[in-house]
Amino acid sequence: MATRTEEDFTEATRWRRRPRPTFAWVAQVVSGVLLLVLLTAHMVAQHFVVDGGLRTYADVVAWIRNPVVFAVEALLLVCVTWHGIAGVHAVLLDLGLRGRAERIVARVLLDLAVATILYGLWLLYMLAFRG
Amino acid sequence: MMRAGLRRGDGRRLVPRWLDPHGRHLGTWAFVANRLTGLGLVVYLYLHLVILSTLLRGPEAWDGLVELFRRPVFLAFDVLLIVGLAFHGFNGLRVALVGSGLLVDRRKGLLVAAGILVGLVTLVAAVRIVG
Amino acid sequence: MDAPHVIVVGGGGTGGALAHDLVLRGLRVTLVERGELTSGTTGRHHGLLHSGARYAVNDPESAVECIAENRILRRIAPGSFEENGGLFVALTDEDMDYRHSFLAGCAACGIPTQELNAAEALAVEPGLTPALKAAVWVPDATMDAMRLPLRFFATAQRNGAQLRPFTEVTGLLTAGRAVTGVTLRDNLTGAEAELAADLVVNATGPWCERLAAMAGATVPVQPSPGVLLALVGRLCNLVVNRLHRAGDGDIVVPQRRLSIVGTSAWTVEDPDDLDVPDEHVQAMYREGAKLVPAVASAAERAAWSAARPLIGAIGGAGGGGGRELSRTFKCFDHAVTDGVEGFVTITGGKATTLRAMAEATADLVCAKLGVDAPCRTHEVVLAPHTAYFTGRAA
Amino acid sequence: MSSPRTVLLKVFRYGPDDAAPRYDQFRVPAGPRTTVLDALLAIRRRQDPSLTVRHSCLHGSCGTCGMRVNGREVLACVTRLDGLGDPVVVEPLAGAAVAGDLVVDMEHVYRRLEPVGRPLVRASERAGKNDTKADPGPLLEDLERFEDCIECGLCLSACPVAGDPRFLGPAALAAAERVLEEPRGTDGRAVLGLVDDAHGAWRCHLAFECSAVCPAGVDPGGAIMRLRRRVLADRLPRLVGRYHQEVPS
Repeated sequence: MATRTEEDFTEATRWRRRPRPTFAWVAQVVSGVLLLVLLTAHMVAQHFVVDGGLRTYADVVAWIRNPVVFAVEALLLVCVTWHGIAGVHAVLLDLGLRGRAERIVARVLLDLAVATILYGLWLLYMLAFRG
Repeated sequence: MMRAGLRRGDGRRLVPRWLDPHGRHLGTWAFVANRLTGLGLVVYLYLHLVILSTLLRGPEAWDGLVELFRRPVFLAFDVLLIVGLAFHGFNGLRVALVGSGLLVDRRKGLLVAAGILVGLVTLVAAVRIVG
Repeated sequence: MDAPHVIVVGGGGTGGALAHDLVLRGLRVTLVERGELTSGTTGRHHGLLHSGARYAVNDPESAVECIAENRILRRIAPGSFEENGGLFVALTDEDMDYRHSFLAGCAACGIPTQELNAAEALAVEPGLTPALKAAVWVPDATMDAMRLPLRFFATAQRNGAQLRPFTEVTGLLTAGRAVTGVTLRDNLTGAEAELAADLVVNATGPWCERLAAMAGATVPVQPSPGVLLALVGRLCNLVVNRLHRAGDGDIVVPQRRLSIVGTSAWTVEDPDDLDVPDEHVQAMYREGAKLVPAVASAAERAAWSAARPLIGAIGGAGGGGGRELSRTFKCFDHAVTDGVEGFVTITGGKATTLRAMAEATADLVCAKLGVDAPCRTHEVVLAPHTAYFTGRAA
Repeated sequence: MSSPRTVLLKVFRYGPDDAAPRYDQFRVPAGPRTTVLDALLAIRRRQDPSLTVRHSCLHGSCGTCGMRVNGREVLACVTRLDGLGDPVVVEPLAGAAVAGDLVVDMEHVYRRLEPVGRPLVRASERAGKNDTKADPGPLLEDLERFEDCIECGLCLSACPVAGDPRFLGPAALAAAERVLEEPRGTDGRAVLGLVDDAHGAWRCHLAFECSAVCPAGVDPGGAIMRLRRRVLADRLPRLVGRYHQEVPS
């Protein structure tokens, strides 16, 4: 193995224990491409076809009850949250986040992403079944 | 070719590392724009969730809010959101392709294509929103 | 008893090889260079690892030195050369006549050659002019003018030599008629300092007269600049020489995606402020295009001049264009020539013979300092040039 | 010969004993062929000998005189003053330890390049014609030449990410791609392990500033993209559970 001499590289190789770095890029690309599709669907379905662009309360609830729409919105929520939070992490890396602070922030971001997804799904559920 | 024990200093002026605007090329501006739009969209994600939460407070609150958002200032904001979304999307697609080693020699063309698509989408959306 | 301390003045190829040689022989070495290492004549040459063929007829002494060093350098610095070889190309009948004495000269100096007819030459080097009459293949090679000497510096540094670039010698410390050290100025901070030594070696190339004068000594060296022209595009893969008695613009050397056309010759007194005469640049284009037609239309990357330290009696026989002076190197023990102890000058020679120049100088230095240690630089494989930077940090 | 036009140079100064960097101004003669390096050496000889500059080959082939001129990473020896306007701002490379004025310590370039272990010499493309593999003809088995990269550090200074010492950087990543394209005896698997890293090939954000400033025609940005494709092709099968796949050496 080409050994590294500088301390900075050894810190970099600690990434080894995390999911292989290729996964991070693949996840970003897959979520990104999915978003292109899902967001287009969302924008057209939620705003474009509606005159005035915004639905009233009753229309929203009726629309969310449709299982296909529910699924699309849920998947959109997951993809946008993962893609967005991963992006924020990349930006923080470039601002010099390193060492222990970086691992803590990565942990916090992961929790934030999970919380966002759960809240979104709960909101969808409440609208669809308790609206 | 230097002696050990150098004075650690950075030849930069007082500008954060990746923001020095002097002598930069198109690619760097696409990168900066991609990053700014990305951060903007993450902020909007949480703003959007907050707004959608008013749906839980029943029809009056939500329909009142919808009326508010029909005001021109919010419509203008929507157009801005579309521009950011379109740019991040199409530029992101370019980055996904080229960044995975595909169409690497046509990256300049892809950037131009992304720019055109962003223009088109913004035009269509603006007409739809303002119209 | 502590090992003797030698100061080597001059961070060119010769200085680097000398520091490497002396440290291997157990001496303590400090090398000082007023600018960046190889920023003098060494870094500016076209990068030819000479086979000696060019000098086989009129300077056999240089030729034999070159072919011997050509083989040694390939052994001690593996991976640092483009080993495609060189072609001596005959364009005119006069060239064809010269071919016979050229081949005889090469054979006499032990330089392997291979005769090619026009078709064979064009097959291996399509960049050549189709109008060539014949060609002779010789074991030329190309090196990186900075990175090869840097391997000597890297190895010397790893073995304990103190290398101090950006440190300029402002004067010599003397005790009576003996040199006992140097006064230095750190060009980064401006700080002045003194450094004692058992012996000071003057390896400053075309500037050696100026340093020798500080000790009241003289060196018969004639700085002889030559213009070199770098063109955009790798116009040939092999080194292309004109098969004739030495003249202007008679070599084209490939360097990555550039091609270097050289060289010309005139003489100056001050090797610092060299200008680049435009007529010499035009001569490079004209003569180079005869060998490799693409030269005529290639874009210019840069044109510069480098001062060669030619040895010759000052105002002596070779007062002409500086090309007649011998290209071999010479070591001057100023105790003998000027009655100045502790001061030696090494100058003349070529980029290819940096190791041999160092060996001769180290032998003299060790003899003067009573150090009995044989030279091993022809066997020791050199560290990679990258070690110069990272070796220091480890 | 030329009108004795002069140009004002604003030069970055920062010696080891200086408390803080400053800019000195020098007026220099500027002929049609005068390069930034010519001007700096003229200042050193005639106006301020303490100005320290690095150079060696004077024709853009060694990589020692890299610096920023008007904010743009260039080799000073092949950058002409003509057309750079007035004043011309000259600064050292960014993201590196400044040894003195315009001279930076190049250790940060070589620290990244060395683990890759790229050989200095590669197979040569056809001279001149289309760049197919050189046909050595009767004489030589293989025509060779030096790798294009002259280790000048311009790409590391231009890259928006390479200020971070963890990032392997464009030069080393491009060298890694060259090793994998033409191993010549180096261990491909080791290099793949080195670059498949959050601070290796995956840290690049495709600004392609490195390819814009590279004076040696390496196109490091393009090389990084090809490298990422190679890593994907090697890693993806294992991401989905396929067994270890040998790297074609």
